[in-house]
Amino acid sequence: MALTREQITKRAAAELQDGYIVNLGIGMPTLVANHIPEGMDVWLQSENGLLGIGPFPTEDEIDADLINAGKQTITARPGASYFSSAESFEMIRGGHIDMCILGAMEVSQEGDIANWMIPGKMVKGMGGAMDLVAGVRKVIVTMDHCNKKGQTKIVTECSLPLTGKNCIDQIITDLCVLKMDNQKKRFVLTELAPGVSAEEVVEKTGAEIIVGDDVREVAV
Amino acid sequence: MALTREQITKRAAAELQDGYIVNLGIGMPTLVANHIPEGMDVWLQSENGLLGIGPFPTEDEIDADLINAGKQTITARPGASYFSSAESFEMIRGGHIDMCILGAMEVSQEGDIANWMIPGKMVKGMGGAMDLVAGVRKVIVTMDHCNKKGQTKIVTECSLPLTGKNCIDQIITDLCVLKMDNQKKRFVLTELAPGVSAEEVVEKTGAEIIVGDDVREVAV
Amino acid sequence: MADKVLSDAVQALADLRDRGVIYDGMTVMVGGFGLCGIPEHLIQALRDTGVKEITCVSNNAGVDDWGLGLLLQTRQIKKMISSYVGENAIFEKQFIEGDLEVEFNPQGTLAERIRAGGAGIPAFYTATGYGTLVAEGKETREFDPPLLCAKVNAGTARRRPFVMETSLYADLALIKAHKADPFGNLVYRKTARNFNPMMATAAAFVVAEVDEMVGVGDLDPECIHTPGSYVHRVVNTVSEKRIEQRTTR
Amino acid sequence: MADKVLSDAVQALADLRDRGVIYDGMTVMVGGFGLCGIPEHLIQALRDTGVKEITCVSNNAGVDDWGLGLLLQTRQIKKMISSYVGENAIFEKQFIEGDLEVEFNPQGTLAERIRAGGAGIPAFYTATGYGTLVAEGKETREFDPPLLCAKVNAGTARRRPFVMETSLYADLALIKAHKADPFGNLVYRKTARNFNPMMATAAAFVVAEVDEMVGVGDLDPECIHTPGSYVHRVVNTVSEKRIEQRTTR
Repeated sequence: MALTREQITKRAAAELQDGYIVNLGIGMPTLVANHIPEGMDVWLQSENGLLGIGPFPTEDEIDADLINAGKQTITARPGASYFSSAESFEMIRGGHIDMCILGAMEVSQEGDIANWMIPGKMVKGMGGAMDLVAGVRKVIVTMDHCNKKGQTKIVTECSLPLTGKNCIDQIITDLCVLKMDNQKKRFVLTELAPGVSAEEVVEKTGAEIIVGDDVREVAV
Repeated sequence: MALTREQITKRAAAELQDGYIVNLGIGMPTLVANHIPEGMDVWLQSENGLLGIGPFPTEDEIDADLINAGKQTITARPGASYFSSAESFEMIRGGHIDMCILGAMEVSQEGDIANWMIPGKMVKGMGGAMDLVAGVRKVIVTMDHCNKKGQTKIVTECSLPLTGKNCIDQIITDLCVLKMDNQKKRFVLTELAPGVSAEEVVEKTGAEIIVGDDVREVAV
Repeated sequence: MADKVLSDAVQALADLRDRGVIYDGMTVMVGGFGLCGIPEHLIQALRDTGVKEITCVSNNAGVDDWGLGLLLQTRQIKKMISSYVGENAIFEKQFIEGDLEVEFNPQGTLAERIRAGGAGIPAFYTATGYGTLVAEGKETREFDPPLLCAKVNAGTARRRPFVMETSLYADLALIKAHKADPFGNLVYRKTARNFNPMMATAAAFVVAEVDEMVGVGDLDPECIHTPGSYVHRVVNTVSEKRIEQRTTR
Repeated sequence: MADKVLSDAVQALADLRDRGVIYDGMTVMVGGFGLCGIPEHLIQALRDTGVKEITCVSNNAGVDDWGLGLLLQTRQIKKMISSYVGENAIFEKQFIEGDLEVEFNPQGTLAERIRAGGAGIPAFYTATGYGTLVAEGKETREFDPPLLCAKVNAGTARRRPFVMETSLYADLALIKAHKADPFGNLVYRKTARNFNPMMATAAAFVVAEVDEMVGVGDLDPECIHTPGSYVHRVVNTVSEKRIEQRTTR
């Protein structure tokens, strides 16, 4: 049985570690904030210039000068700091963010990612995505394994224009968890959704992947 | 009659304009601060991270955390701001300082300057001098026309290792004022110390210079 | 001291055409992220100068009827240099019809190009965009990533090629800050800071609009985000501060 | 939250050899300008680890009996990367006798190389040092100076070649700040800020000594000079703060 969005998000949250500095992409990745394990101290960075995102504001707390990268009103937690966009991307580009979680349209077998433009459609821009995939220490993609037409999103080579090359460390889909093996330059299947078989994943993946020796069931 | 150090300093101060952001080198240039014309607002930058140097402190005001680039204790004026060395040199390198005044060992006819090392002697380092001559909009050298042995310090080509190439806009010596003509790439003699002749300056200058059409006496 | 404080946004730009700062074909930097921290009044004042063929450096392009959307309505912008422009139908129409040129930059590259312009750095290398459309036509070369120089990072830092990016510099920067003093020292507020501080260093002429004017010496010298030396003019305005995504708990 | 606050400077470095941060031949960045804003206690604690063959990035080299002079006395430094080292007889002796390697960097280039290391920029171009010894062996190339891109600056900005400089990154940075909270957010004081903020971004492990500890949330989030994410450990110390040139009115 395929994982729900909620379950994918929860599995992604299991990658967090105490003290981690994390950037969450717009959409599904944002929800990871709801699953930070009790007692674990994780600091969320917003690339528009904040370290230490707090919960969404109450009606009274809403402040037009305090938004996240998705332009939503937010709050800041005690110990937070504000800085410029240049300083924010020093932090990102310089390797000072431990982990980011992003959505994707395609991921290639060597860890390339495409998630910013579809030729022929209106291009809105890449925002901070190219900097994040190039600079963050561990880059995780959360997405459905196949698109709405049932076509695989994990491919030999991306057909869409790239956001970054060789930069994805881990993919969490509704079917499985794949981890990049930096020596072999291929993703290794490490976890399966309940009731999903390795054969099914291989069949639904348009790329060369390695089935790990010890494939477990995703704990959700 | 050659100008005194005091008079050279005063002449240099006449180059200041209202609202100027200025960096003064260690030694004689520092004294220019004493000759800022009444009512003129000049902001002094210290490359170790301060815009808005104030007067030297009283005994009670001395603060080990507040020094200038010469490591002297100073004060900050109202409206001053502190910043990092990186931000300080953004200001210098980026062309945001209107003027700096420096000493020199040699200046060449094309405006090269040497003021940081003498081969065979202990090298102490260039500090911020190379950044200042490369980045500041108007670079003025104040120095004696000749060294203690009576040899000219304005030369065809510097014999000492350079601090910067083609970067000096004006020289104020005990004998005269020379201004760089950027088209002709030569200094033009524009002012003479009282009682000093153009011939004497030409004779005591080991470089090709242009005697201006309208050479005046230095007003000191 | 030269008085930098003007009565309103229109006055702040009034003589800039005569001074050669505003001209058809000029480059303008405009602070803000979305509608957060944008110089609302200065954008309108720039529109009212009637200047045409603007190249505009700004992370976003406003919405249809606010922010830079106002300059798009009047077709005064020839080219945008931005990282994301998703919220604007006028933009989309002009872009698709080929009336508007757009250069997309990764957000961090855009921020760094502006910062480099202000810092006298004509070009720098970044891993961002390597192997993508962004790197096309640009020099790429291999370096050790800075992180690799520390032994404890060995193996964790990705060795890869870098792309050369050049700096950005403008004729005019329009800045939104929270407080200013008469020297032009600026303090920003929360995430309204965003692109404003770098832009204040990367233009020949810098005008800021602020929520509040204070006296010289009233700002803490340890916490001045933009030293007054970068700022040519300041106006005190009352901002509307529109919100794009009103999200509550 | 992982506790970053340690009881003293010796404790703060105690296990760093085991963790691979401190090793013979390591690179250390040490904040300060002259004796202003130097991490006095951490320098002594580093000396007491007995580590040898250090490459030390620091604007200056202390004086004979204080600051980095203490590490020179014990000959633990193999190489200095600095802009000015004028106040130190031990330094002079070791340098002249060839026991100490020195790489002089222009001060602004040094600051920018460190900042670049922290910002993931492997190399950049600067006009500083072109045509001097500093540029020898380095790539030079022509660019339009950023300023030239604004019409009103035409003629005032000097067109000239630029020198490529690479970034600096260290195994360990020793930082002096004024205040810290338990997350490691730092605030500096007056000109004691100097090289400290960039160094705090450009090392695999960052330890700060501070005059005062405050609680989480006690520092103004608009005025945090170094976000806590950069800082691994903090110790509260009482600094001597020696003065080199006591000048009064």
